[in-house]
Amino acid sequence: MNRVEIDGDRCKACGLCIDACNKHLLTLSSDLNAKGYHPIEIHDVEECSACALCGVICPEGSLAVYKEIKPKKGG
Amino acid sequence: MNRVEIDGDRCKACGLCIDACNKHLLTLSSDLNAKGYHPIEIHDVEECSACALCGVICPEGSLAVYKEIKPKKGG
Amino acid sequence: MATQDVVMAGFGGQGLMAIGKILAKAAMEEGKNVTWMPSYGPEMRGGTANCVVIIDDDPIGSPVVKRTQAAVVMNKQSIDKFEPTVADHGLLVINTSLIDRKAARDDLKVVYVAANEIAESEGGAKAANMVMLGAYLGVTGATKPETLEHAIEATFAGKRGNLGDINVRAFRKGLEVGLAARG
Amino acid sequence: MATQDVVMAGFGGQGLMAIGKILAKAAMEEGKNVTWMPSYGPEMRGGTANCVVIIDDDPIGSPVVKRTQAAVVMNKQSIDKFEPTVADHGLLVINTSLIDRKAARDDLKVVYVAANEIAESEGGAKAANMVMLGAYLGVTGATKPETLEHAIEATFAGKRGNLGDINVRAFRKGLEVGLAARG
Amino acid sequence: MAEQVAFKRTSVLTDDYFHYCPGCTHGVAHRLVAEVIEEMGIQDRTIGVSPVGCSVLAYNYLDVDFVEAAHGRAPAVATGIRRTLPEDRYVFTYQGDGDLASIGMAEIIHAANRGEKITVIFINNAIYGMTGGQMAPTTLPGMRTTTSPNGRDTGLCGHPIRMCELLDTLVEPKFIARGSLSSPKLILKAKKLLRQAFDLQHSGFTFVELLSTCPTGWGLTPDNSLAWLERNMVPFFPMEVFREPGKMPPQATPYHPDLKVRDDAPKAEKKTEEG
Amino acid sequence: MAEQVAFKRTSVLTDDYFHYCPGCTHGVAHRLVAEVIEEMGIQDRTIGVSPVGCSVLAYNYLDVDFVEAAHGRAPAVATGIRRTLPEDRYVFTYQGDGDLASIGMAEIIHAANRGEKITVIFINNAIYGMTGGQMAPTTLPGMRTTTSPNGRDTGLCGHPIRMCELLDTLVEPKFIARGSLSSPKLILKAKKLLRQAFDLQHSGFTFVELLSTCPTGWGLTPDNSLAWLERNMVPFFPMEVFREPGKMPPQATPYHPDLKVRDDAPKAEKKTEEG
Amino acid sequence: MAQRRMLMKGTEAIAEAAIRAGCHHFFGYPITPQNEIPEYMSRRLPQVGGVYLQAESEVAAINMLCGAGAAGVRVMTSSSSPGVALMSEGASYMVGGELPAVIVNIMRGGPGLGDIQPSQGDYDQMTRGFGHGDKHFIVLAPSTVQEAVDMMALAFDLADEYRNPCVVLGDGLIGQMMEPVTFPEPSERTFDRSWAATGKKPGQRRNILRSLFLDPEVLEKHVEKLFEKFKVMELKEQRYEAWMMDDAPPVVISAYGTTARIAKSAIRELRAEGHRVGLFRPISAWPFPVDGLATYVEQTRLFLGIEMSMGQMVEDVRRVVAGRRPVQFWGRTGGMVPTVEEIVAQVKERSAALGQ
Amino acid sequence: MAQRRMLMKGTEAIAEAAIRAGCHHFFGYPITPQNEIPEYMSRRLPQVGGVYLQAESEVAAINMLCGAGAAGVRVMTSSSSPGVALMSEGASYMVGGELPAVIVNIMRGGPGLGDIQPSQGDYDQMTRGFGHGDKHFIVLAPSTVQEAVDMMALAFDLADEYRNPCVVLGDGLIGQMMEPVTFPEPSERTFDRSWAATGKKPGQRRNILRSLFLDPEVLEKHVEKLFEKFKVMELKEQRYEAWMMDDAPPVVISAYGTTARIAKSAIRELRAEGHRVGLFRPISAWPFPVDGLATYVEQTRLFLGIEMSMGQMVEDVRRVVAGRRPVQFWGRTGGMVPTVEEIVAQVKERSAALGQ
Ligand SMILES: Cc1ncc(C[n+]2csc(CCOP(=O)(O)OP(=O)(O)O)c2C)c(N)n1
Ligand SMILES: Cc1ncc(C[n+]2csc(CCOP(=O)(O)OP(=O)(O)O)c2C)c(N)n1
Ligand code: SF4
Ligand code: SF4
Ligand code: SF4
Ligand code: SF4
Ligand code: SF4
Ligand code: SF4
Ligand SMILES: [Mg+2]
Ligand SMILES: [Mg+2]
Repeated sequence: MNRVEIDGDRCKACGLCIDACNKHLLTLSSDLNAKGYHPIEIHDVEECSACALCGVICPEGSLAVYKEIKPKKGG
Repeated sequence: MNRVEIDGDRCKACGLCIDACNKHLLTLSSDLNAKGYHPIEIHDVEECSACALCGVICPEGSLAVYKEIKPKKGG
Repeated sequence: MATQDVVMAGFGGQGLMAIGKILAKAAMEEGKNVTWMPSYGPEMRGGTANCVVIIDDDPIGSPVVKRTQAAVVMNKQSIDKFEPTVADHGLLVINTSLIDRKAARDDLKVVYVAANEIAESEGGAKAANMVMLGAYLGVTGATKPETLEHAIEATFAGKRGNLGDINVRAFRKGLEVGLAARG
Repeated sequence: MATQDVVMAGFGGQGLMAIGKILAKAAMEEGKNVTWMPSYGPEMRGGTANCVVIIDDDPIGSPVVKRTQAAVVMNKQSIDKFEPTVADHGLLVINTSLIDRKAARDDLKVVYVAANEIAESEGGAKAANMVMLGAYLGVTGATKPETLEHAIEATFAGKRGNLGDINVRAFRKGLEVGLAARG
Repeated sequence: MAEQVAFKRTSVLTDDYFHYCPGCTHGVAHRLVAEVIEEMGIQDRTIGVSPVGCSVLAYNYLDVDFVEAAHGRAPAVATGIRRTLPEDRYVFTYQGDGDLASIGMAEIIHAANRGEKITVIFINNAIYGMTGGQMAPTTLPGMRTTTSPNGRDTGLCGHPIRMCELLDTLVEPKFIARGSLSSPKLILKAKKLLRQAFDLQHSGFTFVELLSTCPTGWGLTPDNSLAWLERNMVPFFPMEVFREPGKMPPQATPYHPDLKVRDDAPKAEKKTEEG
Repeated sequence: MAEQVAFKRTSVLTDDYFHYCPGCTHGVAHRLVAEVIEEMGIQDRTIGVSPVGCSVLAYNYLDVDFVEAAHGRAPAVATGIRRTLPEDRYVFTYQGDGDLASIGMAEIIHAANRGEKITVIFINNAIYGMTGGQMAPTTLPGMRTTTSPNGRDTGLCGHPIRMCELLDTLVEPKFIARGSLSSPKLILKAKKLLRQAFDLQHSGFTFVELLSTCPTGWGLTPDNSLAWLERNMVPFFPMEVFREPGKMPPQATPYHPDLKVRDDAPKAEKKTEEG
Repeated sequence: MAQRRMLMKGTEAIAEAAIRAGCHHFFGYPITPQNEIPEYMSRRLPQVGGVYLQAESEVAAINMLCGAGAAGVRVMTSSSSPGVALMSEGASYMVGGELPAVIVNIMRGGPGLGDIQPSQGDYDQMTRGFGHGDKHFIVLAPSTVQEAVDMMALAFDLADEYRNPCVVLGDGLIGQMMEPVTFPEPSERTFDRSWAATGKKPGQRRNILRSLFLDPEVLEKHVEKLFEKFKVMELKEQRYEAWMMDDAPPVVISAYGTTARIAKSAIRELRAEGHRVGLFRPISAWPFPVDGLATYVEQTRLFLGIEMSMGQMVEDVRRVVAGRRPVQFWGRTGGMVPTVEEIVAQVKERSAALGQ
Repeated sequence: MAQRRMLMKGTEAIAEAAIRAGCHHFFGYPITPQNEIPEYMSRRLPQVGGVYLQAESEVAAINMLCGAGAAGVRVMTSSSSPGVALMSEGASYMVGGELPAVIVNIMRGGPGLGDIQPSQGDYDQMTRGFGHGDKHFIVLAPSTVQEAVDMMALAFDLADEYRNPCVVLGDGLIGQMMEPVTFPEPSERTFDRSWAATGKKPGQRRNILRSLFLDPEVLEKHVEKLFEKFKVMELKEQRYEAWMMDDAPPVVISAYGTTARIAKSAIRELRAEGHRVGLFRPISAWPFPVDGLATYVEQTRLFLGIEMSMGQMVEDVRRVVAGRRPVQFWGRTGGMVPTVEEIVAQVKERSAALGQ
């Protein structure tokens, strides 16, 4: 399964990653982080394509994206 | 007759008017002016066409050019 | 009541500066000498900002004071920073909506106000600062409530919508809390 | 000979600065203390420029002097300006090629040198300054002529043509005039 | 489970949290610069010059040696560094539009004109972010700022300055391009521009302008800021590669070979006066 | 004998003798400016701003009110005058290439960009005349000066800057042209450019560059200087009218009309920090 | 209406006061902590038919002042420490060219980029080394917002009277603080402007405004003429406040600007505890109130300079006291503001050492 | 060969001495009367593998110095009064960032454009107000060309030792004068450069050179650290010459730079006529040689400051003499040079008034 790692304390809840994700997997959580922001969280992570658009647009560098390496099909 | 008025004390003997005059009427004189330059002088003034090129190029504004108004020919 | 001084502190954006100005303005209208002095921490936006308001019958010397008679705090950082600097037996007004701890000192008069919730109930969480101002005024009586309401109205006059109303209502709610706490 | 000082003055371009430097250099080679101080009038090019050279066995104080022991003048403006500032019974070296008047003071030792003509006869009117330098040296003996010739040669070493030669010859001609005037 | 990194914070960024406002694309620009430095493996040979502007603290985030410049003077500071350190070093400035296009106009033009072997990263957000949203030379016509409260009046203060176009009239620059930070796609493109600039740095002056947002100064939400940038800034500040190898100015070499002033010319006495 | 004036010294020049070196075309430029002022009958409504450079004493020769600027800052000084005096006044600066294109680069670009209603007369003689012939930003490649003793090395200090071309990237200027003072014909043409600039001054920023000689700094005789100018400067600094009515930049209006930042945008708290 | 009390920030009050003093031209460049001045000007000046123009830099701003000053209008700029440093050359030109203008400096912590907190680190820069050559500027240092307001009109009058730029020197505190102010009625004074460059009237002498005098004898005369003015300023424009000085207190604090207010609070506390302490507050930093201070030297046992700097004005105090009494110094720097408590403690400690 | 005497202009000797002191980087902008320095550098530096770069302005030049200083090389600029004024901001940044460099100022007549004749009108600018904020610069003032030569090596050493820019302050006379000089052997001193920004070595701490410290407590600490250095300078770097002072002359002239030489000639004349007069010549204008001067105060009856200015250094003399003795002043300004005759006359007149 692909994976998005969120550094919640860096997140400033700007919401740019929300718009960037074509799969609409990201939302602001109701938690408050140390700086007083509601950091981003991911839901339905199994739908993540690891396209990394969220990571690319995040101004805080709060996101890391990992892609599962599927065992190669025969041939 | 056309006429060129030379303000000898302004002249710095740069010689630019000499080159500018197509009729080659201007030369440096052997006099010394107050600033220690040999000011320009005109010879064969009767050949002057009053083209004013000398006046136009003179950086010191030392020259004035007057054109004789010939009585109009009949007609 | 020779001198009144108070520090009002919270995140940038919570409107602490604004209520400080309103308080100062009201006191001025009552003929007092006042100073309003802002201070922004070295941090960027989101950091803590505060202002000190001094009200006096006499000309005011220092516009900055190390120990204030009162502190109005609207976030965690501010209570941590300003609780210790309140003068002995002074006043601490705490916004419980955003601060989840009690006062640590026991010499202080402490007023707990759920400012955000109260403001929201009056039509706008943005008016939480007015609730705090009301609470402060209720306890201290630094100015007459009417003067202060006037000052609020003047501040929002000409602004779009019924902001003035909402803010006055929020202020009044806070005032009630303050008056009650005054005992 | 404790101190020698001289002002050398003329139009910019006549090479007064250069002969001042050569004199200073020669004196330095003889182990003296020297200063060479240029001064350009407020006028633009074509205006008068001058330099003051001081030669001393002791460390030199002021590099500028109001009254010099000698003046070497190469144009009209310069004689007008510097004749009055020569010290009593001092020396005035006049370039008669460009100055058509005599010295006005009668306490001075005056040397008249047709510097331009002499220089021209030696192969270059540009060396008129060297003639003047020679004349000055002839009268004063400020340095040994040999040291000075060396200094001239060193100055023109590496320059195109036989400029060094011409200048030395011009200098020698001037020297003769000076020695003769010394009497 | 085997996995590969699709995107990760580069190690050339320090662990410090950015001090920028939420949604400000300064952070994106920082990251791109850091990624390029990492990819090129030049962290130990890179010296950054920080400006005065919101990015004044850039040295807190980019983990390379840094020198802080006075407001607008980063290109001069970078020149001082470039001209003294060994040639294998990389020197870059990172400047805002107030810093570079207003007070620092002379310094940027002359550094470009001299062909300083540096990379200039120009963050154009059409406003003075740090000082509270005043008008910048790049502020758009009609745009309100704290010192153009009725919108920039071109009748009084002219149109925005386009720095790429201005620098493109000079002979020396080797790379001039404008990109934008307003979408993931454009961000990836912007990174390519930065990489190209750094790659060409040792051949001459390289310049990358990045259109950037200032949600705070603009009074817009972060997402609206991106949209506003694309709608309003891009038309006036077109994204183009103005200069790159193979795209050099035609006017580079038209001078006459016989340029030497002749030695035998009658030299006037050296000038002595001035005001 | 009846006669008519073919050429006469304009009365807008004072009687003072120029302090310029023999053959220096600063004198020609002065005269042209004076003639234009005379022709337009604006002597009592004209304020000149003199630079620091050989022409620092321009106020001695041009018989109009004058303000002296610090080196390079004439456009700023002219701005101060222009923005305070009644609109019917004419304000011009007269600046050398060191003054305008080196130290004064920021001021000239910004005055042009703001569209200051002034006329800038730019005397480009490719050298610092007044201070004794040092390299200017406009010094030609290979040209020797007292600070480029082996000739300008473009590898070290780049190519000359072309000011007209640079300013022509800006939206506001209404007139930009380059002429030359190297022959009577070109002098007459130069005067036309000056006249056009003054005529257009009240519509916006106007700029006339005049290629000029510096016999002293170049180490050439006056006549050789004219020839040298035409042979070496003109190819690099082409004589052109870059901008005039009917020849305005295509890029003047491409911005999107919807520029106003929305009032209802969530305003972040006013910024408070800076470096 | 001019008499109504209004609650205003120091910066905005300064701007409004300038406009009411007839200054309708502002050229400046943003810098914290004085941005409210240009921002206010950008809103207000168009309303009164004036001109707000954001310069491309402080260098350009001061030169725009040259132009506007030369054209004969009231004009001002404002900035903060590093920005003011960039104005050095232009300011010297203005003195040389005898051009009036008002320059406001709201000081911040230095040197270099420093920080944006209040400071008094530019006393030396403004009173001594602001630009090159022989020259002076009147430097006025307000202590309250009301005083700042009153000072703006005075500053423009002084600039016009002496045809010399005049500096108003505030610290970040006075810039950011709000206080009630009333605006004075505009003064009726008028000034000769026939020297201005506005276009040569036919038949009249031209006006040339310049500082270049290539002949040193002429330049010397010019400088001597300027110094005639400076001498008059030194005679007529010394300003100060002596506070709590009537009972000849043994300890006198010298402080200016906001620091002086803090000192006042400290003195109140000290007096409440029985310590006799007074305050000497220069209002004009240049000309330093030499004569005023001199009258207090004999009666005083100890002078204590307090500044938001490492000790700059205290050198002027030392100059006047001239060794007759000890002059000590205590200050905070880098944007730190002295507190009442600290001053009280300093005074007590030092009085104790004095054997009081 | 280093020992050969050469006849050199002050400006060129300064340039050559800098190169021999290991300064291979020069950034500057032409201005009279110091153009021979950049011109010389443009010829010589390429020969030694160094870099001469003409900056676009003095503002750019000082910031290039920042960069080169930060990169850890010996670097200098030179200029004259108005050009130096433009360096104010950058100079303050260099102090704040602790960046070494040498700044040469060959002063000319001011204020404003003034003229290009010799002057000492920038004493205040260089010793007090050169830029904003709390800061100092060591300022060395040579009196002979040889001393200027020796001072260049010293200036670079001081700059490196204290990591602070160092100023060499000359007047137009010393710049234009030719005198014989010998160049000293280059010193063997080496300085730590590990703080320079040359590229972060793997595993090592980075180097960040800056003057911004947004937290005022941190900035205050930083400034206090700088002032530790300044205190050491005040202890160790006071330099002066006391000339003809052994017989405790009643009249002491204080003068620096070329003016001091002219004073020496005058003193020789005066002594020849039986007037006992001595000279106190500060070699370091900052730190002013307070301790040296103090030792002469008691024995002296009259101090006479002489400067090519309207009286700037004399204020420092007054500060030290502190009212114990009269301190008078006489000077020329605007590019006028005092003559021996004038000084002699001044001294005679004033001694007479003293009842000598
Ligand atoms: C000499 C000087 N002038 C002015 C300032 C104040 N100042 C700090 S940052 C800044 C402008 C910042 O705008 P920009 O360069 O566009 O950067 P941004 O904050 O938008 O990224 C100004 C004017 C200063 N620090 N120094
Ligand atoms: C701030 C400052 N820097 C430098 C100078 C010295 N300076 C006077 S004129 C000049 C350059 C003149 O060159 P340019 O502008 O080309 O005019 P030109 O003499 O060639 O006509 C310089 C550098 C100065 N007066 N002020
Ligand atoms: S990697 Fe792509 S799909 Fe996954 S959360 Fe990020 S933007 Fe959405
Ligand atoms: S883009 Fe980054 S900072 Fe913004 S909400 Fe997403 S994770 Fe948070
Ligand atoms: S007017 Fe023409 S023809 Fe006559 S002298 Fe002049 S250039 Fe020659
Ligand atoms: S052009 Fe003018 S200055 Fe030159 S030689 Fe002719 S008259 Fe004389
Ligand atoms: S003010 Fe603007 S540029 Fe600065 S950090 Fe905030 S959003 Fe970014
Ligand atoms: S130096 Fe050059 S520009 Fe200056 S007056 Fe002489 S020739 Fe003309
Ligand atoms: Mg910006
Ligand atoms: Mg030029």
